[in-house]
Amino acid sequence: MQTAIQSMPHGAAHAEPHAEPGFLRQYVFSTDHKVVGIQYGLTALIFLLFGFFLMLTMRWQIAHPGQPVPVVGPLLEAVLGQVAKGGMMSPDLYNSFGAMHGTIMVFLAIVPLAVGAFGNYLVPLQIGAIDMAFPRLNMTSYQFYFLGGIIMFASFFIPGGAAQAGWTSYPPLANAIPTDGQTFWLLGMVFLITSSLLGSVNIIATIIQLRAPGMTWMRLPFFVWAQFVASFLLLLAFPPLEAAGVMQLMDKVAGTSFFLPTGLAVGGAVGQASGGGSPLLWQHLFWFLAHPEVYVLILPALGIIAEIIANNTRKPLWGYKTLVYAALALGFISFIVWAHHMYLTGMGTTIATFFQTTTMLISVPSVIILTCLLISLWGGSIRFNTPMLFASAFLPMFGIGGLTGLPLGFSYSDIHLHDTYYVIGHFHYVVAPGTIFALFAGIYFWFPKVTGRVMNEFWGRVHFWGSLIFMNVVFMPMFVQGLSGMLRRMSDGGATYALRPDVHELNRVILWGAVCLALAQIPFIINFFYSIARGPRVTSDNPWNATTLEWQTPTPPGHGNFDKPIQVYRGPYEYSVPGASKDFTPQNELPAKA
Amino acid sequence: MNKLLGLPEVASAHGHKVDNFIGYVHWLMIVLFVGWLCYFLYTLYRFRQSKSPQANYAGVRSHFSNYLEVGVAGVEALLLVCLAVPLWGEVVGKFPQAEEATVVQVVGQQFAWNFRYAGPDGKFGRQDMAWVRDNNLFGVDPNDPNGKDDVQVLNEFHVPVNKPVITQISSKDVIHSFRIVAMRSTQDAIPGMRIPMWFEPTQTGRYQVYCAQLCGNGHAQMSGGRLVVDTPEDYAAWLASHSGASMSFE
Amino acid sequence: MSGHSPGNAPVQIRKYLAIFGLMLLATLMTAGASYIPFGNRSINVIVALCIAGFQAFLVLGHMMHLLSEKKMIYGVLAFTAIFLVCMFALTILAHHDLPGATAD
Amino acid sequence: MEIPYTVKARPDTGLYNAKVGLWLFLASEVMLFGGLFSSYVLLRVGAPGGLWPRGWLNIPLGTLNTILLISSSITITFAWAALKSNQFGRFKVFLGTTLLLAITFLGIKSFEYRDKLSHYQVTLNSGQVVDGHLVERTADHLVLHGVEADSPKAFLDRRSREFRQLQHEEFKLATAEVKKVEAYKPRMNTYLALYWTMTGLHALHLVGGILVMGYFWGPGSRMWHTAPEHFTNRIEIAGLYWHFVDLVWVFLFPVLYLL
Ligand code: HEA
Ligand code: HEA
Ligand code: CUA
Ligand SMILES: [Cu+2]
Repeated sequence: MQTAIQSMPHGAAHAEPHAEPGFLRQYVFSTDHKVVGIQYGLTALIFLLFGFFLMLTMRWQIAHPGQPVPVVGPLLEAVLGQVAKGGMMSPDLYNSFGAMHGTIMVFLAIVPLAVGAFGNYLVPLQIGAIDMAFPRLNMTSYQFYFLGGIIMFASFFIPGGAAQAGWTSYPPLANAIPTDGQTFWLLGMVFLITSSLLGSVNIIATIIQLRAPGMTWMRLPFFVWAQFVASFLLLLAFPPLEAAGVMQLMDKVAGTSFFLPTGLAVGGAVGQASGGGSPLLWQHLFWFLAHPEVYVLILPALGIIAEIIANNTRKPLWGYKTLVYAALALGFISFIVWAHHMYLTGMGTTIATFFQTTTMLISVPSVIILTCLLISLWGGSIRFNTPMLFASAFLPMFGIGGLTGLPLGFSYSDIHLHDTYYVIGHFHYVVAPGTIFALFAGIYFWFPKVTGRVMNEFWGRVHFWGSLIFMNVVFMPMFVQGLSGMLRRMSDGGATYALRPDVHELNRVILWGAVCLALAQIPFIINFFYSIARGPRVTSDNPWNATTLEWQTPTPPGHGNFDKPIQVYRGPYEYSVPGASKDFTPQNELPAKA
Repeated sequence: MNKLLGLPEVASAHGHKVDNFIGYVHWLMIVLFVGWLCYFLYTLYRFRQSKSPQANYAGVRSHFSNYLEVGVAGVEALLLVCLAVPLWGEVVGKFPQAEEATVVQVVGQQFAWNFRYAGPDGKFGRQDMAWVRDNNLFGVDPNDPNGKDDVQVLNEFHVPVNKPVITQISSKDVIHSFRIVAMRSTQDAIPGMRIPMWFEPTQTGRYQVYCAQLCGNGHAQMSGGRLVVDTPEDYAAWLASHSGASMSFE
Repeated sequence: MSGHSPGNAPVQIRKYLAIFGLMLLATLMTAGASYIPFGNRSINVIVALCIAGFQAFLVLGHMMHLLSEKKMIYGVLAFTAIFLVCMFALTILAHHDLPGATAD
Repeated sequence: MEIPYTVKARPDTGLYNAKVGLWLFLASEVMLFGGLFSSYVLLRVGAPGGLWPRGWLNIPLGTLNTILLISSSITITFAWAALKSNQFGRFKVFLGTTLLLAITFLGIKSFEYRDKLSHYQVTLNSGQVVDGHLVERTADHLVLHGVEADSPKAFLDRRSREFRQLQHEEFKLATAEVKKVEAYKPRMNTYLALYWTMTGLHALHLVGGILVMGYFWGPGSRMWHTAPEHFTNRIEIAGLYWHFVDLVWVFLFPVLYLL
């Protein structure tokens, strides 16, 4: 329904092209996909930093249980009061921070950055469209996202603080905690989900409908395919969680028992519940989303990496079609593996066999994608600029993350590894040195197009090496901890369990790794803002000598994107074509003999 | 390999199978990773711009990678079909007979574990959800004579060595996860459900029970649970000394 | 048809009236069937769901013109249907496949 | 600069933008209600003792509402057909009728909701249970019009012969005798929780539809004079959405009212 209204062309604004739109119209309530993309990007980067800050505080606390957190501790006490008494994080606060770190990173930082920012900005450009199919809807989806973010952020300051039941929000715990944080979380999620749904409708419709003449499906850059699949995952996997969110909200505010079984005996509200519900139902609905969601985190990242590798090896991607089919297969299978997060909730042989099989199946397209990317390097002429550094580091980092998914994917080994730091290590390798590296690569790569200026190469390299080294210092020890049995979500860092002391000692190593990782971000942040204002201007619209359409626009692209009508003649990665005059042939360049 | 991975001590019959399996999977991972990494680093080195100024449009022509992919999938399938599935079937499917095992009911609560034994008569008192109260976690019918000699203990529970143990796991309030690392056994404790799990301890000793599922602000402190594996004689003595000491419910 | 309408096919009012009639009939039938004791409640459930399925077919196929829709839409809906079925089937199966099921 | 294919179909896909968008949106709606329906199935199958309320809702009213919604679905099709054959007046009449039908549906629905809110089940200290509508409530007594039984189980299947044989009368209950008073709110049991949540969410969809159709009927209809084809497309889209709302109800009705 929404769609119908929003599809109204924003005619009025364009009718008289000379009237400059006001500041608000241009930057805040803009319907231009590029502005919306930038809004998404900046908001998400701030959340990314905030999510990291939460985790730094937590890491400090668990490396030094029972001691006040320096610098941040007193601040927390001043702002949040009792929960940070004496500058120490109480378990409640630890749980809040943990739950919100997960939520913020996934729903407010990475997805908005990968799909909201990169997708919004690049998809119309890369397919040769003048804007998204539904520009007003696009603006609305950012606004929903922003509101959701505000609600999540505000929940830190309500009495009792933010949600404490993990990003997974398993009931009955989520209901049993007698504060309103969970209610805020659920409300925030409803907004975020709505935003994602609107956004993905828009991206899919844009890709289907607005491809420029000649831009056939098999000429789409891989990035566009990745966005296409990711948007489908959002579109179809999120609604069940929205339904579940509404039900949990009812449990919380209307006293129903969708997820509360008969015979609960927790003090307070839950004890009054009528019962008859099922806690596992929530888990199914949650993971029905959350597994596809992790591929939403990784697919756009793979898309970015593919673009950058093709550009910087100066040769076509190897096995483009295979890549596309693998991405589609990945998307499809990701809907039927979700219960591998639930092996130990009590699962019989039949269902466990089913989910193990699908989990192993899904690793095959991942391996295929990675193999194609690796083989693409062979025979190239590799240019090691900052984007390429991040892109190449992505490959082994994702490899570690993906491979450690295998022992988790077998229910038998999951007995020992479930809910340990091994899991934390597994998925951080895919999302942190994986997706975040891809996003960094993307930022360095497309920065000249967006701002018309270039980021500093030297500081980019400093940022790269710092991040690469310290990401590994942070996450590699987690496998050791996990194998030795150390559990996640421990507000004391596992001190009450009989772990080997050296394993325990690793908490300090991780802490210092994380601190250094934070320091390594400073050159990036300064470089980023400095370059926006003062960076050297690009001399060409296509500084990387790239082939895809976004580089065939003015820099930065104006409203409407292209100067001239676009006609596409060839595939996306025509680099080093034998016999061509230069080593790249843009997609819209007229064929030599017409 | 298991040493290398730093897996903790194991004291149950199937425990080393879990460890070995983890070992096999890690072999696969390491071989793949090292292979890929060597190829990757070599490529980056060999095809850097200064050394290879002209890229090759066609790239790799051989189909080696297809064999590789099929190989990976094959090994995964092998692990799955030959090990993971049957072994899981052993853990969750092939339960020992209740008569030949020590049967213990487990109920998690914030933030401790409760254990209940049938007592000398070998019969649990009748239980029903409707009886569950704050002071009657197992929902035992107070009028059933079978329940009179039941044993109920908090946090520390005993079992005899070399005899299968069946634990019936549930929870009173929120989801916990009953995990004994040394037994390589984990099962979520979910309110409203009673899920069986079994293992066979092969060494006497005291082992820590972990709570592996976030269950509130005391989750990290829910570490007081102990499994004590006794010799059969010690176990019998222990059970007798606790018989009938179950709580009274008014 | 006249100037304004892009008019691919003339809108068939008669057809819609027929569908309307069928829909009403089906509604009355479901309501009616629920009063009939078939002996087993699950038969009632099956009958009701079959009638609802028929109504869904009418609404989707004819009123929403799915029967003559474009390939793209079929694709989207086919995937939706598959995932929906998976969600139903697997959650319910999972609830009935617990450890120890094969024990005794 | 106009976004292409807002009015005319794109040749290779054969669709205009809004139609693609709407079907995508409907796909996600299918998953949304699918999530709720699968919860329904799961909770019902897993209900303790297989006990599930039956006949708690007013079937004639439900049937009436179903008919209203089906009719509104037809009238919006006619509204669209009217635009297709260039009859703006007829369009106004049919869309207006659709709106009226939709509002009547909501009116009846809210009457049913009100009825549930004034419906109580009272457990007495003696174990007797009285179930009925509240007539009066003061500090020291309650007056209910309804039926009485030994256990709430007697009220579970209200289409059974046993239940229909119960005498309806007025009960005056002293507050001192009363152990528990419970209205037919979502919290009472899983069935009511599902009923309120599912129909509530469905009603919200109706409200959204009414707002949009109201706009197209009123101020939005000016567009007919400037961009008739575009306007016709919008009505088609609104119709698709509205049929979907109807479709959901076609399942909700038997599932909640009849089974
Ligand atoms: C982007 C995110 C992402 C990705 C891509 C994946 C990918 C995979 N995940 Fe992961 N996973 C998460 C995010 C992700 N996961 C998160 C967030 C959780 C925890 C949630 C929570 O509990 O809070 C989780 C948890 C999780 C579990 C549950 C563990 C538990 O709780 O006990 C399981 C179990 O099966 C699993 C399996 C897998 C598998 C088999 C893959 C496979 O798809 C991986 C396939 C990939 C490969 C096999 C790699 C191939 C590599 C190469 C070819 C490259 C080599 C290259 C060089 C060396 C240069 N994951
Ligand atoms: C996409 C998801 C994502 C990402 C990126 C991260 C990133 C990180 N995570 Fe997170 N994490 C989760 C998702 C994520 N995490 C989830 C879902 C959980 C489970 C929660 C739960 O238990 O419920 C979790 C839990 C979790 C734990 C376990 C806590 C516990 O169980 O008790 C730990 C412990 O160390 C941790 C650490 C880190 C670290 C050190 C990073 C670092 O990699 C962070 C790196 C960040 C940066 C390097 C910031 C860069 C920012 C900028 C450069 C900003 C620039 C700004 C401008 C230009 C304006 N995470
Ligand atoms: Cu109990 Cu964690
Ligand atoms: Cu997963």
